[in-house]
Amino acid sequence: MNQSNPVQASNPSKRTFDLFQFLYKYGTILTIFILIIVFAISNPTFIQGNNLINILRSISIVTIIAIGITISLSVNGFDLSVGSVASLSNAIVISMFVWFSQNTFIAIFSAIVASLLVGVLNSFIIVKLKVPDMLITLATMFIVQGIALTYTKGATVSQNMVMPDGTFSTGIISPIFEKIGQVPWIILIMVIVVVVVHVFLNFTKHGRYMYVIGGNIEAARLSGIPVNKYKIAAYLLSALFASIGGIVLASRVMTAEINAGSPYLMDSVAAAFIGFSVLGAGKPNAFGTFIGAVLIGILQNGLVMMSVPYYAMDIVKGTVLAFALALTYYKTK
Amino acid sequence: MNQSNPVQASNPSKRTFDLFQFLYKYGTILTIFILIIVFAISNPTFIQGNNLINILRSISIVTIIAIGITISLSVNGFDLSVGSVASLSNAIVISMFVWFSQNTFIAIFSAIVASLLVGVLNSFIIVKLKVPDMLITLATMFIVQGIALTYTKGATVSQNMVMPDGTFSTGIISPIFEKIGQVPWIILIMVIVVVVVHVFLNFTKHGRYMYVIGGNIEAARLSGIPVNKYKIAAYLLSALFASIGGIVLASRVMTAEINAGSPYLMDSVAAAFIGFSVLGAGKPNAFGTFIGAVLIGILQNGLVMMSVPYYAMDIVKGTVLAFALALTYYKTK
Amino acid sequence: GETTEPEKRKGNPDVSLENVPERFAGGERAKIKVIRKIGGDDHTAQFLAGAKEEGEALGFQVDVFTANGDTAKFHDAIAQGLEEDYDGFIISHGDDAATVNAVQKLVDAGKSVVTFDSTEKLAQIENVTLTSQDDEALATLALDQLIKDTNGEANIVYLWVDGFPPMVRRNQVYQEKLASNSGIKEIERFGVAAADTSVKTQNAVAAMLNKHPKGEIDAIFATWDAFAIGAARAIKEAGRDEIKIYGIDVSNADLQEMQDKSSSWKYTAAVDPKLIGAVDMRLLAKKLAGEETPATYNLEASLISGEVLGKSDEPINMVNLADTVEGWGQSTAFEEEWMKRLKEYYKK
Amino acid sequence: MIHTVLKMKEVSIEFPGVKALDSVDFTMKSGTTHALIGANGAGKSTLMKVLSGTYDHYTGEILIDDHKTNIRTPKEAQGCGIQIVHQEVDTALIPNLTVGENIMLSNTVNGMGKRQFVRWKDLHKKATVILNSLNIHVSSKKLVSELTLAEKQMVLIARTVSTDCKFLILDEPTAPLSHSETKELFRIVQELKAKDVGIIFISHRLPEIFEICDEITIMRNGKLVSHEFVADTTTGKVVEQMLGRELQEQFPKKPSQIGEKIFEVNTLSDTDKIRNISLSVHKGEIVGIAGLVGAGKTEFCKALFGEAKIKSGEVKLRGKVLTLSNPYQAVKQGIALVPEERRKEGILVMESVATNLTAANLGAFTRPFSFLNRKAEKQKALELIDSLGIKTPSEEARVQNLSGGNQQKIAIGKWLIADADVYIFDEPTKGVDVGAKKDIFELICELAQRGKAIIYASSELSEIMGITNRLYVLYDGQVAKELETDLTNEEELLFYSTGGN
Ligand SMILES: Nc1ncnc2c1ncn2[C@@H]1O[C@H](COP(=O)(O)OP(=O)(O)OP(=O)(O)O)[C@@H](O)[C@H]1O
Ligand SMILES: Nc1ncnc2c1ncn2[C@@H]1O[C@H](COP(=O)(O)OP(=O)(O)OP(=O)(O)O)[C@@H](O)[C@H]1O
Ligand SMILES: [Mg+2]
Ligand SMILES: [Mg+2]
Repeated sequence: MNQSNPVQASNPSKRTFDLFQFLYKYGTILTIFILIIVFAISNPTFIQGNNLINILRSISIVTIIAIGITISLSVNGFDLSVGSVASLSNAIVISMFVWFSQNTFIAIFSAIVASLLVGVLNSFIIVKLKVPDMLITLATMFIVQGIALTYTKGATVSQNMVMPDGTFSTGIISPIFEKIGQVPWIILIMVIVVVVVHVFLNFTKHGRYMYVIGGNIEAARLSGIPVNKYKIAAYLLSALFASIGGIVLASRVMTAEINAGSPYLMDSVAAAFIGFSVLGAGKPNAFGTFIGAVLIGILQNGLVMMSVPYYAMDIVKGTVLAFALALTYYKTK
Repeated sequence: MNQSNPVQASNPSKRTFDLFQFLYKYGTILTIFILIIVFAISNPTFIQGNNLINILRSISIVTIIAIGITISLSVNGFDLSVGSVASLSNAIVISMFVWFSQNTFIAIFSAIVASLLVGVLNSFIIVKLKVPDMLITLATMFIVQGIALTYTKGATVSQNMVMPDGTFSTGIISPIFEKIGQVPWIILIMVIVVVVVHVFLNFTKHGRYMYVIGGNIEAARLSGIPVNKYKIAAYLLSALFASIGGIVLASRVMTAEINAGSPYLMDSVAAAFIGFSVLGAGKPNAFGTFIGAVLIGILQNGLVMMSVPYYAMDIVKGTVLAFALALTYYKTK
Repeated sequence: GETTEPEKRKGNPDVSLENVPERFAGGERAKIKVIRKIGGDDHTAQFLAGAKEEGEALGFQVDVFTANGDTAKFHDAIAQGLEEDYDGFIISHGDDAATVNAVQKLVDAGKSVVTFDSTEKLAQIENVTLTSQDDEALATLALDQLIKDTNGEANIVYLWVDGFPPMVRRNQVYQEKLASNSGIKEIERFGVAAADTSVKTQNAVAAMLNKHPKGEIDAIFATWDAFAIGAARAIKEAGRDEIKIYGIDVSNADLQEMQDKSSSWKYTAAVDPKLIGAVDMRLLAKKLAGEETPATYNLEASLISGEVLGKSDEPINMVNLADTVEGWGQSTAFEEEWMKRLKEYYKK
Repeated sequence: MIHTVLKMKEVSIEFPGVKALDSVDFTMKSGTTHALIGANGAGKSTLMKVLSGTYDHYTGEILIDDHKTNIRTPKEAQGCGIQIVHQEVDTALIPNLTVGENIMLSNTVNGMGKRQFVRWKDLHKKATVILNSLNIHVSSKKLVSELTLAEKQMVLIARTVSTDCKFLILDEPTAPLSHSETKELFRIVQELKAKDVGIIFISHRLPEIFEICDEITIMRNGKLVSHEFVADTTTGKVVEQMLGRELQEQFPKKPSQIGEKIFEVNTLSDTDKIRNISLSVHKGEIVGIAGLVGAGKTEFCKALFGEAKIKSGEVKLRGKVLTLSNPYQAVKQGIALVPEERRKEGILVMESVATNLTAANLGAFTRPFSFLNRKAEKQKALELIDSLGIKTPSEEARVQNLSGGNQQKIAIGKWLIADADVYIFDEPTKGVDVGAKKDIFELICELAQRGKAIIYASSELSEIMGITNRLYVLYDGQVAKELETDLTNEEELLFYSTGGN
């Protein structure tokens, strides 16, 4: 609710300089550096190139999906359906190969088209029926999850699987497609997504319109910005990136597991929100989201290295998240 | 984001009378009636007393937790940690019986105290450090989940379980406690919670203050309302009801499974949000939340009864949710 | 509730129903509900498919439901099923104490019940058959192979998650083996149960491989196929094929992975989940027919070797695995003569 | 020069329960300044919102040079060269973007053509040029959320200046502006006028209107009352037409029953702006806080109310030192504040009139166990609506839909119930019409007569002179001078408030 404009409450006081202002801007990045140092001291392999690549690889899907959320946040919307869309996209792309023996282009194309349809549905209901976005994307989250499950009949799709009629599927996943989920491509895709969306949001007029709409929709409407078109675009983009996330996931695991995309929702939301304050942006932004994902990824990796029992990992993860947030938001008063 | 005051956008125009106004107010209730009729026609056992009791029993935990969310929404907050708190409360109450052979009173008391501590932590960070509630409760959600897991060492707690030292636990769960989760008590508890919170929010000074704070926190502060106290109270109450939800769950299943409370988050959020518009309240309200839970419960039960394949259930559930929302929010323009 | 007249369906009139138990001899069908607590994994899908297929072959109407891990929803479904006109229930993964009460109510109402991987306390209730896949055998098969391959000297990574009865049982075997083979040392452990378990495991194992350079890890024991496949992918990504994986459970995707000659997933011990569903359904049919059934039944485990799989020229999946692994998916346990006849009768 | 003629004919509009405009005609030429005045709720803002395309459900027509135009959306209005600076500035600004982006917004929206990329350097340079030409000293890279109200207002004016428009509507632009800022604005208005822009100017400050406007249109109760040349009318006549009656003396008789000293502030400093302020207020006395915009009046008022962090000094009521760490404590100890930014701080826009009126002292309307006594609440609300003359369809109406002046009455009304000892008013007449202003002054004097201590902060020197017994001039966060109102004049006040010594 009131996270939409965290900077609004800020009442920077000129005189007390700005430890706090500083922390607000650099808190997250500082936390990352502290974590890196702590982990590196406890285990030097942490900062080896290989491991850094591991970390980047592990956050790439989260980042791509979180970028979609960032775009929906930029128009002050919120898309809860991204996890399900990623699942759906994952299921479709794999099934296109396995069930229908299609080529890479068609497989990816179908997955993206299906995801965009979800985006169309979301934006139609939000824009035309004026249902609050968080509510309707909660509903479409269920719907899309159900569609993905029904499509795969609740089973994992993999090469050479047994079909309902007892025959075996014969399609194979193209080796080119397999590359997408491998280093360096998976990292490259993430970097391109982050850079493109960063440029889009900050340097094109469309990006600015989105921020304007997010900042004050009435004012945007009154300045003649086609508000609805941009809202629709935002939800389409959000679905698109969720879809790309699902495709990359598919390529990484080469199967379509049930609800494989849904766990990405929470981490992505966290990354996008942590990104708000990075470098004092005070609004959802692509670079910040990336930094947020890096923070989460480093934590995850470092904790495994330190052999923290998995059940305690949530405590540490949550605490560092809380710490970064407190550092970011704590104001003199 | 913009779900906080869905009614705000309404610009009811007198002349087109008010099919839409009517639907806004009664859409959810109408949907419920339609569903009941459809399910009853397809299977008469649906409206048998026993099945209605089943439905009420099945929604009781969701309702109790959703009531806590409703309270946090009333001050324009949002508590994502309720699911984890319910898990923690569940784990503590069962472990008190099983590991420490305590009596019912102590077991319940400990669970509630632990949950309230989470509430204190949440409200401290929100009120003092000014971290946006959705973000910090996301963090505490992880932390509390981790604490609950660590407390049970990631294992299920049940009577006669094997302890880490290889012996068997000897404590038993009191038969009185078992009653809580059984009809009629479980339904009674839900009804009492709904009625008490409804009266509290609508007919007492404190409830009014909470709504006022939710509407405009600055103006509320400058009217001399102790805003922070009420915010703290709201998060404590939210944790309290999550805790009660966890205790009722514990009594129903008589074990403490890992993350048992987390599936309740989504349903509870949905119930609370659906409740916004019930009878045209336009704000979070206890009765509406109950109606929201009833809608979800009826759907769930009816779909199982109609033998809808479990993987298609989400589609129907989501669609009806979307339909109720559209009915509720669709405005003449 | 009262039972309504079971719907009759015309079968093949050429097949006589002689010797078929009275319950089914008149062409009456039965209505069965399969309720499973856990969900979202391939084991669930296969199990449910097995039960449904077998039941429908016998002319039954089979409804399936999974609560996706939500215990209260699981109980809601049982309570609801009681109100409807089902004749029998297969209850899977009812591992909480409250399941005993719930099943007791079903039995009191005259329903037949077979359970799978549920709490052992159900044995108190008469006429309920408890089935399970033999977790001890599964763990023993995989671990013995690991010990044999490494001559009892190995540093291993243990992938395991607490909180689920089968996992608890597998862990018991593991602890015993660890105690009796001092050469086997656990150097890392990890495990989470989530919808993306395999990816989380993949990321975690990747981090471990970095922490422990070549030579420090000899093998991985994965108590669940979702762990094993994640580990296998991580090893492939890091090119550390000196490490061997020993797993439990199998799915079609797993077979794909294991068949790959470069895969480090060497062995997995498993029971065909589809077969479990089918056997449970047969047990239930026997109960409905009023025949004698055992109080417990353990489904036999097999050890699947990646090397053997790799030798096959055609791709192997859950069905044709039977050609490679003897006895896979072929159990005729409880498949009575009259069932075959009934299947014949209802064959389309 | 050939001027463009704008005509609105028989414009009517209705909202639930209110006929806001009733067949209103409005005519003006470009290159002139046209005042639109009327009491609070007369329909001025609504008429201008129709003209600028905010509403599409009006009846009547709009003609430009006798061509019928169809203005139903802001875009269409802008297409006709009509720009508006709204009364509530926050509704038009994007808080999370910079000043430069806000100023150049219409440019970015309409002026980029096929170009896709924003040229940041260019944008800030252009914005800076506009800011400089208006003498506004704000960095174009600052976030709008960090600006003061006056600065926000100037940014909005700068935005309209950045576009080429034929008609510029300024809805109470001077309300938050200081003297010098107002002068700047007038200079800009004159410049625009010279460029053949028609300016519609809404204000409750009659002297301003007589200073810069050529023509005047007066509205009352959603109807047109008169349209004439400013030169042909007088203040008195205008007021009479506005209110439908003659306005007697604007300021009521000042309270004279001044009692003992009850409220004292000693060398108060806060962490930000306020330094070493000492003052005292007696029972039944109205003490003015004068000072230019930005002198620290608002901060001082908030510090007394526990909203700002106090660094040193003490505040005493009846000799007892108060602890003021938050407004709740302040209220408990008998202090009430009517804040300056009423929409944000003074009223609960989403709540009903009754809820607003009782918000500060809801405890008085409860039964045991804090249960609300709705009947008593309603009765008291009706009483207040009546005695304050609040124009509202019912006590259940949302405050959001009331006009500015009525909102302000509600913000004051809630403290009447609370029964405090010290009342602090921060610019209570901002955006309030002369009739309502008089009601508010009467209210304040009545409070004083009941023995309350009153602090009245305002940058309107005439008001300070008219209503206070004694006053303090604030300059840069400090008290520059203490004066007896009867022994001083506006010139002296202005002298001290601009830093004279
Ligand atoms: N959106 C709306 N819904 C309902 N009533 C409205 C709405 N907008 C305006 N009104 C009503 O229309 C009338 C005219 O309001 P308007 O804002 O035009 O007054 P105004 O002349 O600008 O007053 P002020 O000087 O106080 O700003 C008021 O009674 C107001 O309550
Ligand atoms: N939100 C804000 N952000 C930055 N600076 C502010 C803000 N609010 C006030 N200030 C600064 O604090 C100083 C004191 O402002 P204050 O509002 O107390 O003055 P004032 O005398 O009440 O003027 P006004 O007539 O505008 O109310 C001013 O210099 C102003 O620029
Ligand atoms: Mg107005
Ligand atoms: Mg001020």
